[in-house]
Amino acid sequence: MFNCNVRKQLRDFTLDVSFQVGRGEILVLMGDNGAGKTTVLRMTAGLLTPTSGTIRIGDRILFDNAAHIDVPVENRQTGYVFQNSAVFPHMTVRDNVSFGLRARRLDPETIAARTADWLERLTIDDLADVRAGQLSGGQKQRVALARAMVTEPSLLMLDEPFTALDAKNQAAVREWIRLCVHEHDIPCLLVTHAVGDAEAVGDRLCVLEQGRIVREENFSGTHG
Amino acid sequence: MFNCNVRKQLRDFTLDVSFQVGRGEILVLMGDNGAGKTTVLRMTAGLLTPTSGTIRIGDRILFDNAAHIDVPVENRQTGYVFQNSAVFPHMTVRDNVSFGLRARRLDPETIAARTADWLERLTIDDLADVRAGQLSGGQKQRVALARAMVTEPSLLMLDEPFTALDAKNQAAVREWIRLCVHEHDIPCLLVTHAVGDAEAVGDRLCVLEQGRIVREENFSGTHG
Amino acid sequence: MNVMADEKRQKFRARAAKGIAATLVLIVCLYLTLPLVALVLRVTPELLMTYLPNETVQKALWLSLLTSGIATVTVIAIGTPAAYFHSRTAYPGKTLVDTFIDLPLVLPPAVAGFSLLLLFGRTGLLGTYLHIIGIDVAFTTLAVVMAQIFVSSPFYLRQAKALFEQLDPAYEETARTLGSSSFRTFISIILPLTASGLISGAIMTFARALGEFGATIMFAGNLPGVTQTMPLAIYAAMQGNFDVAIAISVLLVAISLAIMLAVRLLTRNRKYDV
Amino acid sequence: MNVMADEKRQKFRARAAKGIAATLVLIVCLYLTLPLVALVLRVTPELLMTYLPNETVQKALWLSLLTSGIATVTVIAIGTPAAYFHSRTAYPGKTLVDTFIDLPLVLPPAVAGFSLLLLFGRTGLLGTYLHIIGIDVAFTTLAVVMAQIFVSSPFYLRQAKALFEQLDPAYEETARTLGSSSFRTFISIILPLTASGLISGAIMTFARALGEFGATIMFAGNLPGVTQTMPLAIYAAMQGNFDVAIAISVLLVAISLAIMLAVRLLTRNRKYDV
Amino acid sequence: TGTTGSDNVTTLATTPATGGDIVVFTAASLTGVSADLGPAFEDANPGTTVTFNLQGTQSLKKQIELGATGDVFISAKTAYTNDLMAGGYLVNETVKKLTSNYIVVILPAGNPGNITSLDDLARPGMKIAMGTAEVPVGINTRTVIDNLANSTLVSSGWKEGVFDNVVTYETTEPGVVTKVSLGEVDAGFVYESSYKAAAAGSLELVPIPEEYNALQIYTVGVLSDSTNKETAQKFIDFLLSSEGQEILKNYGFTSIS
Ligand SMILES: Nc1ncnc2c1ncn2[C@@H]1O[C@H](COP(=O)(O)OP(=O)(O)OP(=O)(O)O)[C@@H](O)[C@H]1O
Ligand SMILES: Nc1ncnc2c1ncn2[C@@H]1O[C@H](COP(=O)(O)OP(=O)(O)OP(=O)(O)O)[C@@H](O)[C@H]1O
Ligand SMILES: [Mg+2]
Ligand SMILES: [Mg+2]
Repeated sequence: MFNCNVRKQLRDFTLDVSFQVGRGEILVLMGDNGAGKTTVLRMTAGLLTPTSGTIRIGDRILFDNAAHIDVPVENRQTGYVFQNSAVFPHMTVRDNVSFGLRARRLDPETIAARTADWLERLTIDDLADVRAGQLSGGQKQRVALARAMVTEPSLLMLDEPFTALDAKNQAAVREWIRLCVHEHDIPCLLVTHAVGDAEAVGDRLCVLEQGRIVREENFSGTHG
Repeated sequence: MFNCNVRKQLRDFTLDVSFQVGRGEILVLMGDNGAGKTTVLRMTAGLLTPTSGTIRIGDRILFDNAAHIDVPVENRQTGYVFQNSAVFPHMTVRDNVSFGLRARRLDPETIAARTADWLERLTIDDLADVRAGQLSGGQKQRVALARAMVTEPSLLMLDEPFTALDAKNQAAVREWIRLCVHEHDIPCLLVTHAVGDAEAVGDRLCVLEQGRIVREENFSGTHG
Repeated sequence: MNVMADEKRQKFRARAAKGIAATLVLIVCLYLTLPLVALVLRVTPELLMTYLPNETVQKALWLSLLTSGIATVTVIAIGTPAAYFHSRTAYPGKTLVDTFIDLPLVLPPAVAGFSLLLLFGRTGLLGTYLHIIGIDVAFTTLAVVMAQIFVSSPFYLRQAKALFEQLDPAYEETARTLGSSSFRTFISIILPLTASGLISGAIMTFARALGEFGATIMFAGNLPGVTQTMPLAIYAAMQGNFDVAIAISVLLVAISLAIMLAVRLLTRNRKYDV
Repeated sequence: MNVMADEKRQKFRARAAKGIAATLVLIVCLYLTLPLVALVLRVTPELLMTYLPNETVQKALWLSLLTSGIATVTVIAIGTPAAYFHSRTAYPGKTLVDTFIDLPLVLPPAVAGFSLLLLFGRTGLLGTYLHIIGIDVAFTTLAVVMAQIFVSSPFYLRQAKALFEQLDPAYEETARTLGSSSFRTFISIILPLTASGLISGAIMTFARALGEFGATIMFAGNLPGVTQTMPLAIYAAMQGNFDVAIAISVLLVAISLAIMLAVRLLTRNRKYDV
Repeated sequence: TGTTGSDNVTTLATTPATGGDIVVFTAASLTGVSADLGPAFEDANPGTTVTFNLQGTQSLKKQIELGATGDVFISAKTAYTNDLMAGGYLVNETVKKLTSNYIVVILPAGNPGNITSLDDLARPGMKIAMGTAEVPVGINTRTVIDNLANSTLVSSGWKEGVFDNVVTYETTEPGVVTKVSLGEVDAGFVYESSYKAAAAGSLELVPIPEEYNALQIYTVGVLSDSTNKETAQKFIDFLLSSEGQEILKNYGFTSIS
C-alpha cells in the first residue's frame, strides 16, 4: 500500500493531495497541463521536498516532516520514468538498462539475465550495443521503461510513458507494465493524458486540478 | 505543393522516400519507432543533408544535390516543432513565441499582435511572462507549437505535437493546426503514433517502415 | 532486517562521502587563503598609508587596469566568434588549431616575451618592415597589451570552445528553423545560454593579464607610466624594500578581487532551468 | 522578387559572417604561432644537439614533468570532489569560497611564493610548528609541488565548477532513483558526461604548473636537481648565453605540446550525442 | 649552463648538507662563473659537492631571513650583507670582500645607433636600457651617470638627455643584455662581467674611465645555520685564492687587492 499525503507551494498555486494506491494496483493520475502531476511524482521519488505531509510505502516511511524523516532518493526503491526519457547518452542501451541492477550490486549472472529479459520484452535487444544518445524518440522511451522496471522497484511511477511509442509497442508496453505490477505486487502511479491508455491499463483514476484531487473513480473490470 | 524525394544512409538501413503534400493538405507520417520519420523532417528543415534527391516547396527548390542547391536552414521558411519541445529556457514564454517574428524583423505592432493572438489561442497567455524553463511538459509543448505557427511558415512540420497535451488542449490544438494550414494554404507534415489524432486532423497517411513508404491512404472526409 | 542494515550502511556511507567532500572544500579554501593571511599580517596600516598614495604605484595600477581591460575585451571580441566558428565548422587542420591555442600556455612567459620581441621588435621578423613604415611597437603601452593578449587568450578560447561544443544543439537548430540567421542565433540563443561560462573564462583571462610579468618586461620593458604595470612595479620594489612590494601586492589583490566580485554580482542570475 | 533579393542579401551576409569568423580564426592562429616561429628560427640544430644532452637540462626537465604531474593529479583528486560538493550543496559562505578560488589568479606569482614562505617557512606561521616536529617544506621538491598547486588549481576548479553546474540534472536524478548512491552516480554518470571538459581543465592546470616560475623560485629556491624546474633552468641560462635558454625553451614547448596532444588523442570520443 | 658540478643531487635543504656538500646562495650575476667555480673547487677538494642557489640578492636575503638553510652567501650588495650580519644570519668574522665589477656601456653588434662617444648617449632618438633604481646594477649606473655629468667628458644637459632616452628600466641585468644584443635598444648599462659572458661578437663596448666608475663590490660569508661550516670556509678560501680570483677574472670581474 502506497500512501501519499503532501502539500507544497508552487509558483501559481498550492499543491495539496492525499491518496493511496494498493499493492498490485495501477492508479492513473490525469489532469490539465500544469496541474501538478509531475510534481507529485518528483516528491514521491525524493527529487523535491514537500512543505509538509507524509509519504509511505507499506510501513516504510519515505517522508514525514513531523518526524524529520526524509529517505534519500537512492534508498526509496522507486522506479521512475521521466516525462523526457533522460537515457544516459554515454552508455549503450544494455548498460542503461542494467544500471540500476549494477547499482544494487547484484551478481553478474542475475544482472545479465534480467537485463536480457527486459531488452527482449521491450524489443530493444537488437539495439543493445548502440549508444543510447543515437536512438529515435520511441527507442529512448523504451530504454527508460526497461531501465526502471528491471530493478523490480517497490513502487513504479510512469510519467506519460507511451507518448513516443508506435502502436505495436504501446500495446506491448501496457501489457508488460501490468505484468510487472502484478508479478511483484507493487503499487503503480501512471500519468497520462490519453483516456484510452488510462482505461486500458489503469485500475483507478485520480483527476488533479490546480494541485487538488477533484475526482476519483474506479475503472470497472475492463481488464485483468 | 511540397515535394520530397530523398535518400540517406542511416545506421541500420537506407532511408529512401518520395512523397508530396498539397497546399492546405495535412499528410500524416506514421510508422514504427526508428522508421525514419524524424529524419525526414530534419532533412526537410535543412538540419540534416540527404545523400541525394530533391526537396521543393512549390517552385522554390530547397535542396537539389544534382544542381548543388542547399538552402540554409533559416531561409527555408519551415515551421518545425521538435519531438522534444526545445523551448528557449532563458526567455519568457512571450519572447519564445515572438522569436521567429523578431528574426524576420516585422514591425513591433505586428509582432505584438500576432504573438498575443497565438498566446491566447494556445491558452498560454497567463504564462506569458514566465521563464520558459519553468513550465510543465504540456505547457512547453504549447509554447513550441505557438512559436512555430505564429511565423506563418510556408511548410509546417510537427513531430508528435500532442503527446504532452491534456485532453482539452489536444482538441484545441488540432483545430488551430487545421486552421493555420487552411488559412495560409500551406502543406503540413505531421508525425504521430495515435491513429485517433491522425484521423482527426490528417487528410492523407503515409506509413514508413525501415526507411521506405509501405502504404499511402486517404482519410475520407471525416473533417473540414 | 538485512535491508535495514543495508540502508543504514548506505546512509552512513553517503554521510561519510559528504563529510569528506566538505572537508576537501575546507582544505582547498585554507590552502588558497592562508598564505594570503600570512601576507596580510605583515602589512601595517601605516605602510599602506605611506606607499599607496605613491605616484608610481598609482600610475602602475591605472596602467594595469587599462591594459588588462583592453586585452580582455580584445580577446573576447576576437575569441568569441573565432571559438564559435571553430566549434561548429569542420575544416582542415582543426586539431592543429586546437594545439596552437595551447601554445602560450606552455611557453614560459619570459620566453613568450622574447619570441614577441623576435617577431615584432625593431630587428624582428615582422618588426623590420613595421620599422620601415615608422611603426615601433616594442617598449610601448601597445606592447604591454599584446603580451597580455598572447599569454591570456588561451584561457578564454578554451573555455568558449568547450561551452559551445557542450551546448544542446536543439536550441540552435530550432532558432534556425524559425528564420534566425546564424549571426542572430549566436547573439540571442548561444551567447545567453553560455554567458555564465564565458564570463568565467573572461575573468580568468583578465586575471592572467593583470598578473602578467615575464612576457611584459621582456617585450615591453619597464618604464613607469608607459609600460610599468603593477606586477612590474611589485617586482621592482621587491629588489629594494620588500615591505613596499607586499603593500602594493595587497592593493593589487584587493582591487582585482573587488573587480571580479563586481562582475560576478552584476552577471548573476545567468543560470536557467533547462 | 523582394523575397529573392532579401534571400540573396541574407545569403551574402551569412557568407560574409562566416568569412569574417574564419579570418578571425586565422588571425588567432597567426598571432599565437608566429612568435614561436620567430623563436624556432633562431635555434640551430647544433645548438640543440649541444645543450639538450646537458645533465642539468635533463634533470630540470625530469623534475618539471614529475612535479607538474604530481601537482595536476593532486588538484584533480582533491578538486573534483570539492568542486562537485561546492556546485551541488548550498552552504553558508559559498560566494566567499568562489572568491577564494580566484585568489591565486590575481596574486603575482613571486608574491604568492613569498606568501607561501611566510606560511610554511621555518619561521612562518605554520612552518614554526612544522619545524618543531621536524618537518621543513620550504626549499624542497615538495615546495615546488606546493607552489605549482597553489598557482594552477584555480584553472581546474573553475572549469569543474562550471561543468557540474551546467550538466542537465535529469541524468543525475534518474540515476539516483535507480538506487545509485551519490558517489556511484558521480563516478558513472557525472564524470563521463563532463570528462572532456574536465580533461581540458586538467591540461590548463598541467600547463600552468609546468610554466610556473615566480612562486617556485621564491618558495622552493633554485637548486639544481631538487627544485630547479625547466622555467628556472631557462632563467638561469638567460643570465649567460641567451641561445641556450632558447634551445631549452624549445625543448620544453615541444615536450609539453606532445604530452597535451597525447592526452587529447587518448581521450578522444568523449563527446556523446545527447 | 651547468650550475652544479655534481652527480649527487638528492641531498639538500630538508636534510642539511652533510659530508662535503655545501649549498651556496649566490647572486644571479655570478651564474656564468659559477659553472667554472664549482667544478674547480670539487676537483681541488675530492668528496665535496657545491650546489648554487642562484637568484637576485634580495630574494636570497629574504629566503635566509625566513629560514632557508644554506652554507655560503655571496651578495652583490654590501648593504644586504650588513643587514644579515646585524640579524645574526652570518658568521660575522667570515665575511670578506670577494670581487668587484665595473659598469660599462654595451652596444649591439654593428652599432646601429652610431654611438662613438659617451656624449652620443644623450642624442635625441637613442634608445637606452638600464637597471631600475632598486637593483645593484641600476644603483651603480646612476652613480656613474652622476659622476660623468659632473665631468668634462660630456656636454651640459647630458644626464637629462640620457634619462629621456631610457625606454626600459630592467629588473635584472640579463634583461638589459638581451635588449641590447637583439638590437632593440641602441645602448645599455651593465657590468663588465655581463659583457664578457655574452657570446663573442654579439656586443660592442664603450668603456667608462675608472675614475668616474662605481665599483660594485661582492661579499661572501658563511651562514650561521650552516651545518658544514668547515667546507663552507674552505670554499670561501678557494674563492679568495689566486685560482678562484683567476676564474672570476676570466668572467670580467676585477680583483680587490
Ligand atoms: N522548474 C519549475 N519552476 C517553477 N515552476 C515550475 C517548474 N516546473 C513546473 N512548474 C510549475 O508548477 C506547476 C505544476 O507543474 P507540473 O510539471 O507538476 O505539471 P504537470 O501536471 O506535470 O503538467 P503536464 O501535463 O504539462 O506535464 C505548473 O504551474 C508549472 O508551470
Ligand atoms: N543521432 C543519431 N545517430 C545515429 N543514428 C541515429 C541517430 N538518431 C536516430 N538514429 C537512428 O536512425 C533511425 C531513424 O531514426 P528517427 O529518429 O528518424 O526515427 P523515428 O521514425 O522518428 O522514430 P520515433 O517514432 O521513435 O521517433 C533509427 O534507427 C535511429 O536509431
Ligand atoms: Mg508533467
Ligand atoms: Mg522521431
